[in-house]
Formats: sequence, structure tokens, C-alpha cells
Amino acid sequence: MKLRFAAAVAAAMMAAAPALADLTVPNLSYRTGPYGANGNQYADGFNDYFTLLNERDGGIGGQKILTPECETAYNTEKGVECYESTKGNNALVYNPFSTGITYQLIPKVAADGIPMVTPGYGRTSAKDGSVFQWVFNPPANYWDGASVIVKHLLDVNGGDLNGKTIALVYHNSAFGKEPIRTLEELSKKHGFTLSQIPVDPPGQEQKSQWLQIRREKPDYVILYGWGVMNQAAIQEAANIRYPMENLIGIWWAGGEVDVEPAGAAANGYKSATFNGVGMDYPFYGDLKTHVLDTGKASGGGAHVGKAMYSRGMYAALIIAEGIKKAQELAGTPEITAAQMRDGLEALEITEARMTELGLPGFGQPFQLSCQNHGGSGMGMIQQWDASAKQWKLITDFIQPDEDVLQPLIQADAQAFAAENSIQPRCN
Amino acid sequence: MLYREAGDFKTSYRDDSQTFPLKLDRMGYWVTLAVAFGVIPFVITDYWANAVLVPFLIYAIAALGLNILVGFGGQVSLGTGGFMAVGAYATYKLTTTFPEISLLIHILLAGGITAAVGVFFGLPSLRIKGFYLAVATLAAQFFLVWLFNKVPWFYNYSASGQITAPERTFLGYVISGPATSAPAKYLVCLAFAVALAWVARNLTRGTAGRKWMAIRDMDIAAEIIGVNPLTAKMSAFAVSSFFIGVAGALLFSIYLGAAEASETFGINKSFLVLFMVIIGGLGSIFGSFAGAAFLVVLPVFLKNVLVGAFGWPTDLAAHVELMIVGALIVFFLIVEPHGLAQLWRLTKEKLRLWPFPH
Amino acid sequence: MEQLLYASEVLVNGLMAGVMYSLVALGFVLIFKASGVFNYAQGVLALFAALTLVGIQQGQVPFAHLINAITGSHISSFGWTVPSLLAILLTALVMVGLAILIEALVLKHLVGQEPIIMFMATIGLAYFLEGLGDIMWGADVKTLDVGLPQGISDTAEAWTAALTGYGFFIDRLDIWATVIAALLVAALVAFSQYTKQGRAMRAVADDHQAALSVGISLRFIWVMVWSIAGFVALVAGIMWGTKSGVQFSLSLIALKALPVLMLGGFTSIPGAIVGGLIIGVGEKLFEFYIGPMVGGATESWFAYVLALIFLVFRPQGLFGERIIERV
Amino acid sequence: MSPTSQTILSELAPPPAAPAPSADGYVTADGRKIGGVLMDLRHITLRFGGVTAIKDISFDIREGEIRAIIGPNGAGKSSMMNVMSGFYVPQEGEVWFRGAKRPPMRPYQVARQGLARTFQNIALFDGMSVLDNIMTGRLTMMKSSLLEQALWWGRAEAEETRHREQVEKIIDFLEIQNIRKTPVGRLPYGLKKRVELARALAAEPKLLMLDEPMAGMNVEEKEDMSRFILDVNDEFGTTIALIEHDMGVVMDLSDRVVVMDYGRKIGDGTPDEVRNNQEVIDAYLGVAHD
Repeated sequence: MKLRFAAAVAAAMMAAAPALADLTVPNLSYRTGPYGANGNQYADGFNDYFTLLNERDGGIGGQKILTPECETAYNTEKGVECYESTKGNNALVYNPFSTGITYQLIPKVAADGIPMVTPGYGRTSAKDGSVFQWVFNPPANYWDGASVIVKHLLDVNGGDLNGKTIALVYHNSAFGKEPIRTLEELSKKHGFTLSQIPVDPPGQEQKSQWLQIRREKPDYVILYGWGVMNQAAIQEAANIRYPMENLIGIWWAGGEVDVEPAGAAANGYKSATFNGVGMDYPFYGDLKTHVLDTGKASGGGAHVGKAMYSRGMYAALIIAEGIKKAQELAGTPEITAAQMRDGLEALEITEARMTELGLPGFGQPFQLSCQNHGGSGMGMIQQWDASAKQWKLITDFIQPDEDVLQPLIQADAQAFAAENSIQPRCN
Repeated sequence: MLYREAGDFKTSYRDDSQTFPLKLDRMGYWVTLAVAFGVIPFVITDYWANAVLVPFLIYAIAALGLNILVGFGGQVSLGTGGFMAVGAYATYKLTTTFPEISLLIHILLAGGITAAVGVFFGLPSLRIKGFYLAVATLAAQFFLVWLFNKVPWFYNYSASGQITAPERTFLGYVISGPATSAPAKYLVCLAFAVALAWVARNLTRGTAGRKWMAIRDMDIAAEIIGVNPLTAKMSAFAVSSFFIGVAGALLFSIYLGAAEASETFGINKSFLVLFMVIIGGLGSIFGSFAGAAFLVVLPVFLKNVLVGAFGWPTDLAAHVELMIVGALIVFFLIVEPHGLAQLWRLTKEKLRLWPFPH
Repeated sequence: MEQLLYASEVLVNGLMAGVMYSLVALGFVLIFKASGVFNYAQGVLALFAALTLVGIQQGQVPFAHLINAITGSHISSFGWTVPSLLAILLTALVMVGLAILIEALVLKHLVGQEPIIMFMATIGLAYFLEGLGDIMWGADVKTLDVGLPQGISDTAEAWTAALTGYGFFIDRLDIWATVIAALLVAALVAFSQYTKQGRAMRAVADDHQAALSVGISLRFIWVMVWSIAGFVALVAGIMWGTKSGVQFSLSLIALKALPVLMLGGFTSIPGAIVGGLIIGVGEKLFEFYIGPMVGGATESWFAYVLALIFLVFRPQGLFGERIIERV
Repeated sequence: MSPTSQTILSELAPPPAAPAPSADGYVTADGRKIGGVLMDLRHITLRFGGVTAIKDISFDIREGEIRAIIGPNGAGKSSMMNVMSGFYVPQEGEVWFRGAKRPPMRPYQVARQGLARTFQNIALFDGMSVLDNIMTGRLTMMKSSLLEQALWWGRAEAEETRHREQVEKIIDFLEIQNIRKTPVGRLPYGLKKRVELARALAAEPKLLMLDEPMAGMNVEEKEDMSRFILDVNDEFGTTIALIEHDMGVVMDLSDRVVVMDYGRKIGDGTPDEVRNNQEVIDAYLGVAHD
């Protein structure tokens, strides 16, 4: 009796193996916990893109793409469990959608030889492919985001930020602390004063922080928040009547969920983004025909077109293009994880290709290489229109300040290489 | 009738105070150990190591530690996450500062440092009791996490505040860092878990354990019969924190390989370990293992059943999983408030009588 | 001078924040006082109440996601909206129903267990309700609007500006919260002083055995107390939900209430209020004066440390009864 | 001490049967030798807030003696014992033990000087077995370090076995062998009392204090307990101070008796003397206090 039970437990502990010959891209998602609202949309977008490819094109190169989901609850340990339980099934590439889990997985994917793609999050210095051989963070990273925002502020101020003050309100975690070093460099370069205001997660209560902002009256506030912290920050900003157009969030503070609870007061709030917004793309026609109308949409299609959904979709797009490239290079549709890495390192997404995919201007053109795992790092600025309940793009793609970023990335990557005795390659 | 104590006589007090007075229990124990050390390392996969066994062993150590404090010492603590963070960060600082010294020694030292921190935060227990103390230990939890987040020295000034375990070897085998094999991880954790369980058993069956339990059961009477509450409570905090520190060190250096204070060692960790202790059984060493196994395995099990076998969407499964875990906690408490260990004892008592129930 | 004005503004806002903490702490105190149960699920109760309120208000179909997943349908909404006041009433009824269920399924079976076991059971309950709330109403961030105003109060700003030359920031929602909290406490006091049920509740709080022996039904009292705590959770949920949307993180406000409880004593309603005010003011002033020197974000731990230091000197809390040790 | 009781005391002439207590002790009626002063309580006054529980009481306890403290409910007997065991610190007065004045110290330090006691409302450790409870009586004698205990090495194991042997003797003596491994919480009242006595005995105290050791017992149990008390005194030569309600028991057991009423001492002497003391009789018969 006891033995039989143990056997049943053991059997259940073994994750079900998918049919061979399919390509597996595990979707480490989170639909519960404090960040479940964001994770929900993202995971739906990620799934739907592959569903569309499977339904419309029969997969990529004739190979169906499976995206078995595993719930991480944004928890690093569950993330590791998900990674371990899925990697055995010929996992091709990972996209954990959590900076914390990314840090856990960086050494693991290197040991296992499975590439990881972290669009817009994760470890910034992973852009240096000579050190981080298995990690990719195109098209933009946290430091790019900070630089793009400052560039935008330069544009708004006629190229001069001298004497201005900028406050950084940040999630007191790995993610929130990322831009500090960049912004410090940029403040030296452009002569603005940077003040740092940390908010401990979860961050529903930010009265002190916003009273401080009200007293100090910084010209601009940059928001690196996540989850409830964003909603609370935008609400408090509205409460003190901080000019919304001077409050600019990183892309993870740029979803509908972040602004909607504040209602009309959030009108004019800006955030960075590395992908297009809204549903004015031909792509959505196909999506409707093949996925939404056939009832195959992930999560019932409730979030199609939302900002987080779009980002999840874009992440899937980058991975799909990588698979395609890898198949070309390998000369076979049944690629391995190592071949996937080669495909990603040869990945080039042009404007023409984006148009071909039905998403003209949705994402920036970029090219990866052995050395460059991060792409061009451009971002746009979007602004919230509360009456229409829509994000509007107000700039084109803005190039980050590579002069400042590149040395920082190199220094950080080299420190990592030294700490872990990694021999840089690509020479 | 197969499981019995009749005829199992003790001829010395030494025999009588051993861990498993019954021969059958003793045999079961040795067989378990033999399998754990002799069989599992050869069959273990990455998945079993990383998703089940390694976290189980590490949490068992933490639960043992907390059980010493709560179950034996009667002092409720919600600072476990913070103390685990001390262990993790101490290991990180030690092993990056003195890379030539074995990681295993650093882990023990980290336990010692955690013990010192634990004693400091345990001092209020001399004045504060019960739930007030539980909430007071949250001060340690939040302050320590804030400290490790805030002071760059603790994370060697890395940009994101993450700490990453460097590669370390023991007897030529890699035991830390990404290249660690599943058996190596498992064996290191197993060795620590077995050794510390043995230590916990020794402490709780002897003088220290009696002092702790006396304070737990009736602190005033304990003092009047000669127990110094200061040393008794502080030694409970020290020993408990040592265990928890080692667990934190292993969690970081062997299991996860990277950690961030607020994410990995948050308040949830404190609650999780406390659940393990209560569900397993307060004041029981076996219970610490049972509780850890229950709470590590159950979610993985439920996830695999609901998502893997039934094919539910992951979010539904995750929500149902929460409901099931919650309902099971309540159910267990109603059926047996003294935890899995008591359930196991009762089962054994029934087995002794089987097949003649009267 | 300017610094002093800023400090006063911080102090006023600290008081307001304290009221918000007190609202959560009140629920804990009610249950602990009447049943000796440290109800960890209080935060989740607030989340559950707020979720239910939004769900009823917007005419969501409960368990829509589950139903859709099983039957393949696409339902989500009844297509009606319910007026705020009615929705609040209906939610209060749901909370009463929940209290009855909790009593019948959990508490009844655990009468007389040790406090830590009861505590543990409420943690199990918290898990369950968290999952249930998500399944019933979905995990999205929801906007809660029952018509409470938000944002800076112009009147307060104008007055203070005229008086001191610096216009204070006072959130209108906070003013409302203060008024509502005052009304709530007054109602609770009136209830416990002037109604038969209230007196029975106090009797149980004083002495379980004695209350039972004069024929008070413990089960009824427990249901009643949990219902009231559910209602208090609803009020707290409305306040916090209006502030930052209804979502999982709402349940974490319980962590803000714990130091208030330590300070005020687990059994004292005035303690919950005064403790909340002290914590609110203390953590805001500390963040204002000391925060910048140590890198900020001190609010996560300061409240606990303050309460801890206080307790070392006065172990029974602010309003707790003095502990006399006997053998 | 009120003047009246002082006069009464001075009127109490030394009885012919027992010689006056001197520095060197005396010999009891049944021929036991009583030694010098073990504990001397001098002018003890104890107040709780405005309530005075003990008013200027002095008496001594001699080596080898069985000394009883009696009095009606609320007389302050238990408070007196709490003062003796160091749990309460009196506002006035001195406690002398083995010829030295007791400095301010914590109760556990008092215990280590060689005092052990039982409690009126049994204070056993409910979660532990009978054996472990009795072993706690010997905690003050344990010398092994935490590290030795952790590794069950060096002194730890030897110590455990040695003390276990002593405890087993006490278990035999009190005839509780069959409940050795039973958790104390499950025992009936009478046995708990016995285990508590065992725990106190295990400490091998110089002075054993028993707070109502026979309260709530039936006649048979009382007889057993009386026998144990006498045997302890006899076999180990342990000095015993006891509080008891049952006058019959007190008169049979004790060598000298202190009588308390309303926090005052109203009588002190051999059982016979106390029995004939008018104030004691009044107190027990409930004569109205003025």
C-alpha cells in the first residue's frame, strides 16, 4: 500500500514528456502572486504568438512549437523547479520573465548549454556575448531604458538638462537598482542632479516618498517599479498633483494595469517601451482568424493588444525568428539548444522583416552577433490617454547613449568573468 | 505483530537513552541511511535533485533549527528568512574573501555568525513572550533583509545587489557553482542534514534539551528549579540560528547559486519554515523532516497532477493548489494538531497491536 | 522653520497613514479579544472582501475562468452594474456567510487548541481564501471606485498656506478614512456597550468559561465576531483598494498592522488606534529625518523595531493588562 | 511584628520535652539530632503595591529539621516560601542561608545554593516524560558544555548516565518506576505531586521546601506522602520546610511550627506549644480580628 502510493507519487512527480519531434519552448509564467496581473498578460501574448504560427503556418519549418507552461509565481525557487522539470524535454530556449529567476538561471543555462532570452529584463551586462555565451537580452535592457528616458528628457529640454533635478523612484530589488549606475554616469555627463528614492516591495504605501518629491520638486521623476508599486506611485503622484508628463516609467511600469486604477488622474503619464502599442497592425487580423475566433487564445483572449500582452508576444517573436535562423543554419528543422544559440547569434530582424510579419514598426531592427547579445537597445516613449484608455506612442525609436553604456557593460561583464573564471570568446 | 517492542530489553541506561530504542526503528533508520547514501546518489537526476531532494534537505535543516527554538524552546520566531539571509551572505563574503579555505568550513562559520546574530535578536525574548515575541522577531526579518539590500559591502558592490556563488570544490569534486553535479549537491546537503539531525537529537535528549523544554513548559518554575533563563533561551536561539544559518548558506551556495535578500529570504520564507515545523510536529526531529517533505513535495506533486495529468491551465492549477494546501493544513490541524510526527507515532502504536487491536 | 513645517506635514500625514494601519489592526484585535485567535487571514479577508465588492459592483460572473476552462464557454460578466452602496451591503452579507462557514468548518473543530495551532489554522485559511478569491474573481488588478474622493485637499492646502505660508498636502481619501474609522470605532463601542450581543461578546472576551456557564453560545459569538471582523476587513479593503487597486498585494497590508498590534496590545481597540497613529507618525518621521542618511526605505522595518524597543520596556503593550507572574 | 504577638512569644516557655534551640541545635522527642541554623529569615516584609503580604516576620530553620509553616488561607504562607526560594524579593528584611546573608540574586542562583521546592499548584513540565522531569532536578549539577552535548562526547554521555543512576534511585524510592516514560501531562494529580517531589529530591537540596504537598489528596495518598517526607528527612538527612493545611499531618510530621495569620507571625514553637497558643486557636477558629 505504502509502496504503491510512493510509486504513484513518484510517477506524478515526473513531468509528462511531450511528443518528440516538436520544438519545446517552456513558458515559465506567473499568473498568481503579487505580480500575477502582469504575468497573466505576458504569458498569454507569448502563447498566442506560437499558437498563431502553429495554426497558420504549421509551426516553424514544419515543426510545431510547444509552449508548456510552468507557474513560477515570480518566485526564484519555483523558477528553478520549473527550469529543472522542463529542461529534460529538449527545451530549446528559456524566457523566465523575472530578473530574479534570470540571475538563478544564468549559471545553470551555461552549464546545461541552453540559451535564454530575456527581452527588456534580466542582467544588463549579458549583452556582452563574449562572457554570457548563453544569455541574450535583445532588443533593449534596463540601462538602455534609463538612457532612452534621459535622451527623451534631453529632447524635451532642447538638449540641455543642466541644473535640472531628476528623482529615481525605484523598486528596492535587483531590478530597481539596475539603472542607478547608468543614471549616475549620465548625471555627470549632462549635469543634472539625481536623487534616489527607494521603495521597499511590495510598496502600497509610498506617502513618505511622494511627500519628499512634493517638497523637493524634482523636474522629472523616473519610475522603476513593478506590480502594486506602480499603481501606488502613479496614484500618489496624482494626489500631490505632480505633472504627469514629467513622470516617466520604465517599460515594466508601462502597462494598462499600472495606470487604470488611478483613473483620469493618470492622464499624461509616460513610459518607455521597446515595442509598439495598440492593435493597428495587420498581424492582429491573422491572430483573430487563426487564434481568437477558433477559441484557441490563451486565457480566453481577454488581454489581446494590452501593453504586457504585446511584450510577451514580441518576446515570442524574437524567439521564433531565432528558431527560424537556427533552422536555416543547421539545415534541419529539428534543431538542438546549441543550434538555437547559433541561430540567435546570427539573428537579424530588419524593418522589412517586421513588415512581413504584419507588425511594421512594432519592433526595432537589430542584429545580434557572438559579441553583441543585446541588439541596438532603442526604445520609444508612450503616453497614457486616460479618456481613450490607450497608450499612444509619442516618439520614434530613440538610440541610447552607447558611449556611456558600453564601458559600464564591459566592466560588469568582465567582473563576472573574473569571478567565475570564464574565458571570454568571440575573438 | 511484526512491529513490536516486546522482548527488546535494555540492560543499561546508555541503551535506554539511545535515539531509537526499538530494534525495528533502528533497522529502518540504518536502511534509510544506506539508501540515502548508497543508492540515491547513483540514480539521482538534475530534476529530482533540484526540484525535490536538495530543497527538501535544506528546508529540513531549517525546520530542525526552528523546531529547536519553537518546539523545544517555546519561543515563536518569524525571523527565519532573515537568519537564513545571514547564513547566505556570510558564506558569500567568507568564500569570496578567503577562497582558499574550503566552502564547507565557511558554511559552518556562517552558521556560527548566524548564531551570534540570532542571540542578539533573541535577547528581547527575556522580556517579551508569545505572539508579541513572534511579531518582534519580524523586526529581525525586515531589518536584516533591508540591511543586505542596502549595504553594498555585503554583495561586493555588484550592480544589481545579487550575490552569486562562485565555483568551489571539495576533494576534487565541484560542490558549488553551475558545474555542480546533481549527486554532489545532494550529498553535501544530505551530509549536513544527517549530521545536524544527529546533533539536534543529542542536544534535545540531554541537558540542553531539558533546559529548553523546562522553559517552554513553565518558565517561572524552570527558573526556580535552577534553570538560568538567559542562557537557556540564548542557547536555544544560538543553536536554532546556527541550523538556520547553515540552511541559508546551503540554499544559496549549493542549491540556488544566486540570491537576492528581499526575494529569496523574504517574509514568506519565515512563514514557510514555520508551517513545516507545525505541520511536521512541534518538538519532533522526525517531524521537521516530515514537515519539510510535505511542503516541498506537495506543491510539486499537485502541480504535476493538475497541470501534467489533468491538463489544467497553470493559473487555475496554481489557485487550486493554494486552496488544496490551505485546506490540507486546516484538515491536518483538525485531525492531529500535534503534526505528522504524532500521526506517525499513533500509526506505530496501532502497528504494535496489529493484528490484535485489543 | 521650513524644516519644521515639513516635519509637521510629515507628522499629519503619518497620523493619516496610521489610521489606515489601524483599520487593518482593528480586525485582528476583535477576533483576538473574543476568541484568543491570532487571525493571520485578516489581510486576505480584506483582499477577498475587496475582490467580492468589485466583482459584485461590475457584475462579474464568479468562477468564470473555471467555468470557461471546464465547459469551454466564454462567460465573464452578467452585463449589469450594481450601485456602490448596495454592492457594499451585499459584500457584507457575503462576509457574514464566510464567517458562518469558517466557524462551521474550521473553528468548531479546533475549540480549546493551543493558540499556535489556531494561528496555524488561520494561515491555512489564508492560503485557501487567496486561491478562492483568485478563482472566483480572477487575478487581474481591479479598479475599485465607490465614490470616495482622492487627491490633495485644496481646502487644507489653502488653510495651511494662509496660516503658515506652506500649503500642507493632505489626501482627501485619508480624511475620509479618518472619518470612517472614527465612525467604525464609535459603532463598535456602542455595539459592545449597549446591545445584548455586544455585552455577550465582552463577557466571552473576559472569561470563556464563565460566559459559557451563563448560557452564552460561544459558536454564535464566534460567528458574530468573525462577521464583524469581515466587515472591518471590507472597510480596510475599500480604503486600500481605492488607493492602489484591488490585487494580491492588498493581502500584504496585514504586515503593516502587526507592529500596531504589538504596540497597542492584541486585546485593546483603543490600543489599535493609538498604536496605529504612533506607528504611522514614527515611521514617517524616521524616514523623513533619518531615512536620507541610511539610504531610505526604512519603513519596512522601522515600525517593527519601534514596537520591539517599546515592548522591551513595557512587555504588555500600550493598553495591555499588566502581567503579574505567579507560581 | 506586632507587640502583642511578641509578648505571646515571650510567654512561650521552652517545653520540657525539647531543649531550647541553641547555636548547636537540639535533640527531638524521637531522638533525632537537629543541627545549627540553616536558613535564618530576619524581619521579612513583603508588599504588593499597597497590600502587605508579609509583616516583619522572623524565624529560622535548622539543619535536619522538619519545619512547618501553617496558617489560614491568605495568611501569606506561599508568599513566605516564594521569598525563601528567591522568587519574591522582600522590601525589607534579610535572608541568611548557611551563615551568609543572601545578596540580591535571581531565583535560579538561589536554587544553585541548594534549595529545591515543590509548588502548591503543581509546576511540572507537562510536555516532558516523568524521567525527564526528574532529570531537570539535576540540571544545576550538569557540567558538560553545549559542544560536548551536541556531539554526545566527552563529559556529556558519562554525565547523563551518572545522573540517570541517581534519578533511578529516587524513582525507586518514590515507587514510580512504572510511569517513568509517561508524559507528565497524562498523570493523575496524586502522582504528579509525587513526581514533583522526586524532581525536588533529585536536586539533592540542602533545604527542601514543600508547598502544600498533600493538598487535594485522599487519606491514603496523604499517608504515602507523609511517609515519603519522613523517609527523606530520615534517610538523606534533608532539612524540610513545608506548608500544610492539614493540622493533623503537620503536628505528626514537624519538629517546629511557624503560624502565620494575615501576614503576621502569631506563633512559633513545637507542635504542642503551638497547639496550646491562644492566638493560634483564635485564628483557626475564626475569632473576629479587630
